[in-house]
Amino acid sequence: MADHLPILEVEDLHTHFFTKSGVVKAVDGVSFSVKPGETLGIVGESGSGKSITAMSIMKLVPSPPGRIVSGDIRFKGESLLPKKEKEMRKIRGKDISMIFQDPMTSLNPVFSVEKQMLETIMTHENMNKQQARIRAIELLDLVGIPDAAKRLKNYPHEFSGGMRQRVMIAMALACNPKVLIADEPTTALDVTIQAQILDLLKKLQQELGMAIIMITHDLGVVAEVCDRVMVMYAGKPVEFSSVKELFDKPKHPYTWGLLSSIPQIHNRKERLEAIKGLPPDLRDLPKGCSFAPRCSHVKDECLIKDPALSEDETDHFVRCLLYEQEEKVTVHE
Amino acid sequence: MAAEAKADQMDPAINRKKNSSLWLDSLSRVIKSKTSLIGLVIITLLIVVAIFAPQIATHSPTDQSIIDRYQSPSSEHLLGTDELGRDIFSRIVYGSRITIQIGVITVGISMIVGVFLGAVAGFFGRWVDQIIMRLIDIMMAFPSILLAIALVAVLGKSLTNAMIAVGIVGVPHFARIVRSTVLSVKETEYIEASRVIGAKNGRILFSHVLPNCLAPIIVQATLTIGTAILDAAGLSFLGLGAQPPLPEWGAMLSDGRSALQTAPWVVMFPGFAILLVVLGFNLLGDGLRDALDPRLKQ
Amino acid sequence: MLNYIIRRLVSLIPVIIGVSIIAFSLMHLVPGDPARSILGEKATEAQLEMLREELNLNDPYIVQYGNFMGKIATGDLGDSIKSKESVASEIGGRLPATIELTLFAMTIAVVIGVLAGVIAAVKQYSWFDNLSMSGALFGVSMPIFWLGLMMIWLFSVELNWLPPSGRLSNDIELTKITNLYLVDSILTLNGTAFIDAFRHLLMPGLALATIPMAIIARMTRSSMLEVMKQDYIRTANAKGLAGRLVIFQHALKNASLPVLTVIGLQFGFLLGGAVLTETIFSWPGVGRYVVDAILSRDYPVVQSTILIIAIIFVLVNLITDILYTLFDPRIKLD
Amino acid sequence: MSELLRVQNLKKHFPIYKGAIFPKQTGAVQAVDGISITVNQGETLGLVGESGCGKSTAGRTILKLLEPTDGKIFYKGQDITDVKGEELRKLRKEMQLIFQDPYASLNPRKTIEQTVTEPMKIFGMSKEKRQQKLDKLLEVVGLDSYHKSRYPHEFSGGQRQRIGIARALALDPELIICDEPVSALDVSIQAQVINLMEDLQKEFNLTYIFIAHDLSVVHHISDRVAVMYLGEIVEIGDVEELYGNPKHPYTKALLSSIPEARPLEKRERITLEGDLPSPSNPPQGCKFHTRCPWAEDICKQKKPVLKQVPGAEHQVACHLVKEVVEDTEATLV
Amino acid sequence: NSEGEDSNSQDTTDSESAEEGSGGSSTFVFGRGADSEQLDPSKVTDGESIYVTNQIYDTLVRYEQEGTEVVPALATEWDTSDDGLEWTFQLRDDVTFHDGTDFTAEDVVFNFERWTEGAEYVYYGYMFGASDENPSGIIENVEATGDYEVTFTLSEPNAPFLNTLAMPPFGIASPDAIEEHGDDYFKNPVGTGPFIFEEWKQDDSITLSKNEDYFGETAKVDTVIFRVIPDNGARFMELQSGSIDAMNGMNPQDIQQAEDDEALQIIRRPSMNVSYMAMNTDKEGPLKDKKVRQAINLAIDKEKLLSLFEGIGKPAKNPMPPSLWGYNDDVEDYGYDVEEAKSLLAEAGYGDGMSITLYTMSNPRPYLPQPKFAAQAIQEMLKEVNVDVEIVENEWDSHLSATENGDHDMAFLGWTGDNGDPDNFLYVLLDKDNAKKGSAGNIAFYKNDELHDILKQAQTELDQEKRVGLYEEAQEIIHEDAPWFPIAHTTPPLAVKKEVQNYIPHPTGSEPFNYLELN
Ligand SMILES: Nc1ncnc2c1ncn2[C@@H]1O[C@H](COP(=O)(O)OP(=O)(O)OP(=O)(O)O)[C@@H](O)[C@H]1O
Ligand SMILES: Nc1ncnc2c1ncn2[C@@H]1O[C@H](COP(=O)(O)OP(=O)(O)OP(=O)(O)O)[C@@H](O)[C@H]1O
Ligand SMILES: [Mg+2]
Ligand SMILES: [Mg+2]
Repeated sequence: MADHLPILEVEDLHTHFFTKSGVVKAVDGVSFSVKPGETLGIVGESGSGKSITAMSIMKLVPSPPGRIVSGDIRFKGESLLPKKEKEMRKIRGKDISMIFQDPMTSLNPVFSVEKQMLETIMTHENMNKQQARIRAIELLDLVGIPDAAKRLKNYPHEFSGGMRQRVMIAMALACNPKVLIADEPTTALDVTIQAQILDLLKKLQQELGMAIIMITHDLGVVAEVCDRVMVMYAGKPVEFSSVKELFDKPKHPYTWGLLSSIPQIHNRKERLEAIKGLPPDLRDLPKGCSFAPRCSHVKDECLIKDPALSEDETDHFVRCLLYEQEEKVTVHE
Repeated sequence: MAAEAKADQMDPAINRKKNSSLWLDSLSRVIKSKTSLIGLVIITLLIVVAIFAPQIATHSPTDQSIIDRYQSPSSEHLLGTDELGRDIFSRIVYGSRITIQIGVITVGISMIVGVFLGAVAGFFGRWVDQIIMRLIDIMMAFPSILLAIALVAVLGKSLTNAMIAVGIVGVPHFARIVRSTVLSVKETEYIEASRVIGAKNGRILFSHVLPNCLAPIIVQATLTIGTAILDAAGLSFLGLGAQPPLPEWGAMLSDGRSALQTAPWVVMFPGFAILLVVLGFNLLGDGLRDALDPRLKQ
Repeated sequence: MLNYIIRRLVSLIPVIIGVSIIAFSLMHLVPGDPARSILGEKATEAQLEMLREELNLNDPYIVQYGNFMGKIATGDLGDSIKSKESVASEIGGRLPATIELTLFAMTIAVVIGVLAGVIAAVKQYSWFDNLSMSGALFGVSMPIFWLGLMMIWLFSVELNWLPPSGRLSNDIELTKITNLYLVDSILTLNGTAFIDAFRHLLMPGLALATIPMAIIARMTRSSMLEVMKQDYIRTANAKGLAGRLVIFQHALKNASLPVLTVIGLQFGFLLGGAVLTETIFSWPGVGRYVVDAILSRDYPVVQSTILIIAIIFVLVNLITDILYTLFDPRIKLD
Repeated sequence: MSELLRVQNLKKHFPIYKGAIFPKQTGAVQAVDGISITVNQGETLGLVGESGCGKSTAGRTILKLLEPTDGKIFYKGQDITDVKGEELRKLRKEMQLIFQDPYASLNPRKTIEQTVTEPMKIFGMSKEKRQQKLDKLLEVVGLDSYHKSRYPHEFSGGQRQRIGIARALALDPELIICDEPVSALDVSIQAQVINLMEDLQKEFNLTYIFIAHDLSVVHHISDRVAVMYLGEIVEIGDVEELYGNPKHPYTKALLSSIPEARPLEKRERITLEGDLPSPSNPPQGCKFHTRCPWAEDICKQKKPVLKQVPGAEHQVACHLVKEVVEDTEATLV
Repeated sequence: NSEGEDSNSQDTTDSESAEEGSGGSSTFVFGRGADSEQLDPSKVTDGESIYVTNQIYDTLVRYEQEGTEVVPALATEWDTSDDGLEWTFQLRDDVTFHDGTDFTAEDVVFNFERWTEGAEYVYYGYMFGASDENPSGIIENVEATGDYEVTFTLSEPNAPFLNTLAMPPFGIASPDAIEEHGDDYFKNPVGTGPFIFEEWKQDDSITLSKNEDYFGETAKVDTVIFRVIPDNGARFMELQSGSIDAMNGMNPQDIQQAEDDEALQIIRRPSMNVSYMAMNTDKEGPLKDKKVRQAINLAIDKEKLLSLFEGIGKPAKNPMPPSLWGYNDDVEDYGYDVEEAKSLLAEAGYGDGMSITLYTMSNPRPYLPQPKFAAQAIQEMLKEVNVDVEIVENEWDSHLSATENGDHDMAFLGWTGDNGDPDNFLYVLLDKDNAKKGSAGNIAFYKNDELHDILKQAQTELDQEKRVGLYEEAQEIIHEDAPWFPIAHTTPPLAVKKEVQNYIPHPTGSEPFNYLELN
C-alpha cells in the first residue's frame, strides 16, 4: 500500500448520553484507525454503538444529551475534537463524508436532487452553478444513474430506493472525500439491490482510493467488502482483526455466537446456536465483562473483572478473560 | 430450549418496573412533568374552590348593595364590587362552579357525539364515512364562534343553550381525531391479529380499536375544555350565554365593560380567572399529550 | 395544476350547498318576526302583514330557499331587511375593514409565531424557548375579549397612547383605493394617514393575533423539532452545509407544511375572532355586522354573510392546500 | 404426507380509484397474480421474494383476511374460497398468522394474559381452562408466567414475538402463516425465535408457510421453497434442490446476491439491472424480462408457466430454462 | 352604478375637506352608538336616523328650540276651520331644495301622497291612522290651493294635528330627487334643511355640509360628521381624546368623569320621556291581580334603583313626564314599603312566593341607560317579598316583538314623546285600543273602559282646559290600577366639548345643529 499512515485514528473514544434516566454509555472506549484505500468494517447488534461512533467522528452527536466525554479523533494526524463547529462544517462532506442506512428518509423530500447535490458541491468547492451542475452529472454517471442530466431535476420520491442510495453515494463523493463512512448503507434494500450497491462501493473505492468505514450488522457484508473488522458489543470493541482472521479463527465468544447463529446456505445446520438473552441496558451495564451474562464460557471472574483489549502477534485483538488467562497460562509454562 | 428462552428475564427494563400499567405509567409521567403538574394544581384548585365556594366566598354572590357599587378592592371586598355592589371575589368563587359545569357539559356533548360519529365513520368506512365526513366538512366550514352564535340565536339565549351550541361546534374536532385514529388503529397488525383469531366487529371496535383511541380522545377533551370555556365565555360576553344573576365570568366581564374607565377591576379579575383556568387545562392537556403518546401531534 | 384546482373547486360544491342550507335554515328557526324589526315599535299589525307579503315571508321554506339560491346564483345577495341596502354592497363596504384586520393579525401571527417557533426549536430548553413557549401557552389560553379590554384600559385609558376604536381619525384625509387603509396610505404616499391607520390597527390586530400567533409558534416549534430529528437533516449536517442553511432551508421548508395547514385553519379562527374583536374595538367590519344581523334576524344579511364567510374560509383552506402541494413535491396532483 | 392446503390460481388485485366525488377504477395493483401452491401436513413451505412482490398479500388472502379476486383455496380438501361469517370464524381456529412487526402486532392496552387468552374466550373456553392453557403456552414459548399481567411495551422485540406465537398457538391451529417473523429482530435474537419455531413445529405437528426475504433463513427452516416475483411464483421446489440447482434466472440472481459470511469464497455474481417494476403496471410476457440478462423476444411476448423439472421435486416458469442451465452451470457452484 | 357614484363623491369630499381643513373650516363631529338605518325620515322610527334627517329636512311647522310649542318653518302661517276639519297653510316662497329645485305647494302634496303609498311609511300610518283599507287615514285630502298655499281636509277633528306636522318624519323631500334615485333615495336624501348630505359610510360615518342658502338660521359650522362608535365607553374615550366633539348615550358612571374634565361639559336633554316596567294584566298569572301589581310597586325601592342612573333620572309616578301639560302632580306614588307589599301579596294568595319573568332589552335606551342592571336590581329587590324573577334579555327588535306579543309577565320599556301631546303618551301606551297582541303599544295589555272613554274624548276635544282635566283624571285611574311600575323620567346627558357653544338639546330627542358654534 502506498500510504501506510492512517488517515483517520480514533483513540479510546467515549461518547455518553446524559439522559433523565441515566447515563447511556453508547461508545465506551473505542479505538481504531483506517488507512487510505482500506475498508474497515464495524459490526455489532442493534444498539451496540456503531452509529454513535460514526456520528462522533463527524462530531454530529445530538447534543444535548450526547457528548464526547473523552478520547481523541485525529484526521491526518490532526485532532478534530478542539475544532469549532464552523471548521468542522468545512471537513464534513469534503474530507469525511457519510451515507446513511435509510435512503428513503436521508434525502430532503422537498428539494430536487439537483439542489441537494449542488449545494454540497458549492459549499465546499469553488465552483459556479454551471460547473457544479456538470460535476453533479458526472457523479451521477459515476454511480450508475442512467440519463443523469435529466434525472437531476427529479425529486427524491421519484427515485427508487436503490437509486436514492446511489444519489446519496454520489453526494458523499462529491468532493473526493478521504474517508467515507457508510452506516448500514444496504440494510434497507432488497438483496438484489444490496448487491448492486456493494459492488458499486467496491468499484468506487478501487477508482477513488478513499478509506471506507463500513458499518453493518451483517457479517456477510463484512466478508464481502471489508479488509479489517471491528466487532462491537455494548459500546466496546470486543474483537478487532483482519476479515480473514475473524472468520477463520474467531476468538471472542460473542463473535462465535454471531457466526453460529446466522443460517448459512452453504452449510445447513440442523439447529442454529443462538446467543441466549438480550443485549444489556447501556445505562446499567453488568459488572465485569458486559457479555458475561450471555456468554456460554462464562467464569466467575468474568462477572467481576472487565477485561482489557489484548493483542496477539497477527494484529488480532480481543477483549476477553479467556485469552488473558491463556497468556498467563503460557507464561507459567 | 426452555433454559435458553428464560434468559430473557435478564432484560433489565423488565425487572425494574413491577406492576405498572400503561395508564399508571402515563399518570406518573404527567405528574413528573412540571408544567402539567401546574395545570393539575390549577384544576384541582378550581374544583376545590367550586366545592367549598360557600366556605371560601366572603359574601353572597348575588346580594346587591347598589350604594356600594364600583368599590375598588379593599379588605372588605377583596377584589372590589361590581355595578350592583356585589362582591367580585365571591362571584368569581361561585362562578367556578359554572365554569366546571360548562367544561364538563360542552365537552361531554362534543365528545359523545364526536366520538360516535368518528368511530362509525372510521370503522365502517365507505358511504357511511363519506356522509359523515361531508357533514363534518360542512360544519368545519363555519368559523366556530360564528356557528355558535347562530346556534344560540336559534335556541335562545341561555347558559344551557350556549353550552349546547359550543358543544355542537366542538363535535367535528372529536369526530376527525377519532376517525383518523380509528383509521390508523384499524390498519395495525394487532387488529388484523384479532380478526385472525375470529373476533367479531363489535369486539374489535370496543375491545381493541376504541381503547387505543382513548389517549388522543382524553388529550383532545382536556384541550377542548379550555377552548369551550373560552367560547362559552365569549358567548356570555356577547350577552348570549349566562343570564343574570348567574356569576358567570364572561358575563361579569361583559357587565363590567361599561365601567372600564372608572372601575377596571370589574373587568380585570373575571377575565384573569378565565385565563388561569384555561391555562390550567392547556397545561394539563399538553402534559397528557406528551405522556400518553409522544407521537400524537396536532 | 389547473386541473387539480378545478377538481378541488368542484369538490367544494357539496360543502357550499350544505353550508347554504344550514345558513338558510338556521335563520328560519330563529323565533321572532323580521317584519317587526323592519317596521319598528310603531307599526300596526296591518302594516306588518303587508310587509310579510311583500318579502315572501309567508311562502314555504323550500320556496324561500329556492329563491335565495336562485338569486345567489345570479350574484344577487338580496337586500338587507333592516337597511334596505343591497347586501352585496353592504358587505362590500365592510369586508375591506375585516380583511385588513385579519390580514394584519395573520401577518403578525405568522411572522412572530414562525420566528419564535423556529428560534425556540433551534435553542431548545434555552431561556428563549422557555419564555416564548410559556408566552404561547398564555396566548392559547387568552380570552381575547378580555385582552382587548385590558389593552384599551392600559393603552387608551391609562397611557393614552393608542386610540380605542375606529379605523382612522376624523381629521386624517385619505384617498380610498382598495379601502385597506394601510395599503391606500402607502399607494398615495400618505405618511400621516399610514401612521394613524397603523395606530388604529395595532390593538385590535394584536388582540386578534394572540391566539393564532401562539398556536403557530407552538406548532412551528414542535414541527421543527420533529423535522430536526429527521435523517435528511443529519444528511445536510453531514454534508457540511452552513448551520443557518440547514435550519432555514432544509428544516423550515419541511416544518412549514403542518404549519401551513394550521395557518389555513387559524384563518377561520380569525374570521370568528373578528366578531369579538370588532365589537370591542368598534371596528366597522363584517364580524360585528353579522352578529348584529343575527340578533335582529336580518335574514338576507345573515344568510349571505355567513355563506360568504364560509366560502372565504373554505377557499383559504383550498389555497393552503394548493400551497401545500407547491411546497411538497411528493403530493401528486392527479 | 397428506395435502393440507391447496391454492389454485389465486389472484388478489387492489383496485386504484381516481376522482374525488365520483371515484372510478382506473387500474389495479396486481399484488398476487395467479399463484398455485400445495402445502402438506407438517411441512414448511418457504416463500421468498423481494419487497413488494406480494408475499404478505398472498398470505393474507389465503387466510381470507383479504377477499381473493380470483382462484380457489382448498383447506383439507374443502373449498374455503367463499366461506363467510360463522363458518369462517371456525376456520380461523385452524389457521393462524404470525406477524413481522413485533411492536405493532400486540395491542398496547392489553396485558399478555388478555392478548393470549382472547382467542380462547372468543371460542368459548371456560376460565379455568383458559388459565391452564395460558400457563402452558407461556411455558412453551419460554416466558415466565409472572409476565402475564404485563403490557407489551415492557417486553423486548424477541419476547413480543414469542407472545405473538403464543397467541397463534392458543387455538391449536394446524397451519400457521409466518409473515417475516424474524426480519425485525437482531441476529442473535433471530436465531432464538427460529429455534423456537422449529421446536414448536415438532411438538405440535404444525404446518408453516414461512414468508421471508432472507434467503438464508428460508433455506434453514423450509422443506420446500417458492420464489415469487411480481405476484407470481417463478420457481418452486424442494429446498436443497432449489438452492443447489436453481433454474430460474431470478432465483439464480437472488442466490448469488446474498452476501455470505465466507470471505475467501469469491463468487461470480449475477447482478440484476434496475428495480422491480410497478405491480400496477407489470411488464407483458414474462414479468422478469425487463431485468433478465438473458431475455429473448419470446419472453416479451409469452407468459411462461410453471413446468416440472424432470427428476426432481422442482418446477420453474421460464422459457429459457434449458439454455440457461447450460450457460451458467460452470460458473455457478 | 350607484357604487361608482359613491366612491366618486368620496374622493371629492375627501380632497375638498383636506383643503378646507388647512383653511380653518370648522367641523363638528357627533359620536353616537348606532348608525342611521335610512335617511328618508318618513320610513324610519329610529332616533339615529332622525338625528341626521333633522339636519337635512324641514317640516311645515316645527317645534320651538327648547320646547314643543309649534313655530313657523316651511309654512309661515296657518288657519283652521271651526270644526277643526280644514287646515290651510301659507308657505314660504323663497325656499329651494338642495338639488336646486324650488319648493312649492305641489311638493307638499307630492310628499303627503307618497306617504300614503304603503306600510313602510310607518309614522304616517301611525300618526294619522292609515291602514290597508284606508291608506290616507284621517287626512281625507291634501290640495295645493295656490302656488304657496296648501289645504288639508280631515275626516275627524284631531287635536294634536299641528303638533304632529312638526314631527321630523314629515320632513318635505325633493320630488325630483325621489324620482331620480328611486329605491336608493334613502341614501341620497335631498331636503331644504340647514345641512346638505354629502357622504354615508355604513356603520362608520355620515358627513353633511352647511347649506349656505338656508332660509332660516345659516349653520355656523361648515361640516357635521356623525360617527358611529357602538361602545359607550369607547365613545367617551374618543371624546376625551378629542377625536369627537360631542356624544350621546353615556354610561352613567362616566358622567362624573366628564364633569371633572376641564375640557368637557355635560348637557342634559330636557325630559319628555318615561321608562316603566309594564305588568302583563292579560296573561294568566298573578299579575292579573291588581293587589299583586300594587305590591310590586311597593316592593321596589325606586330611589335605590335610580341611583343606578347616576343622577340622570327623576323618579316617575305617572305615565307621562311632568314637563307636559296635563301632568297630574297630585298623584301620590306608592312608595317603598316591603311589609305592606308582603301583606298585599298574602291577601292575593301569593304569600308563599311566585315566579315571574322580566323581559328586558339588552341595549341602553335614552330613558333607561342600563336596563340589564336595573333588571337585576329589581330581581334582587323582589326576592325580599318572595317573588322570584327570571330575567329574559333580548336585543331591541326581539324585545319589541316579544313584548308586543305579550310573552312577558313584566317588561321594561319606555317612551319618548313625539309631539308634546299627552295623548302621545296615555292613549298610545295604556289605551285598550293599543292592547292588541302582536302589535301592542300597551304592553301591559291594560284594558279599562272608563279610561278608554276619557282618552277618546280628549282626542277630539279641542278645548285645552277640558283636555287637561281629562288627562289628570286618566292618570289617577292608571295609578290605582297599577298596570305599570313607572321608573323614571330621564334627562339623557350629552357630553360635549367646552368649545361647543349654543348646543341646545330638544326634548324630542334630536335637534338641528344650525345654531351651535365652535370656538
Ligand atoms: N439521542 C440519544 N439519547 C440517548 N441515547 C441514545 C441516543 N442516541 C443513541 N443512543 C443510545 O446509544 C446506543 C448506541 O446507539 P447506536 O445508534 O450507535 O447503535 P447502533 O449500533 O448504530 O445500532 P443500529 O444497528 O440499531 O443502528 C443505543 O443504546 C442508543 O439507545
Ligand atoms: N391494501 C392495499 N391496497 C393497495 N395496494 C396494496 C395493498 N396492500 C398491498 N398492496 C400492494 O401490493 C403489493 C404487494 O404487497 P405485499 O405487502 O404483499 O408485498 P410483500 O412481498 O409482503 O413486501 P414486503 O417484503 O415489503 O413485506 C405492493 O406493491 C403493495 O404496495
Ligand atoms: Mg445505527
Ligand atoms: Mg410483507
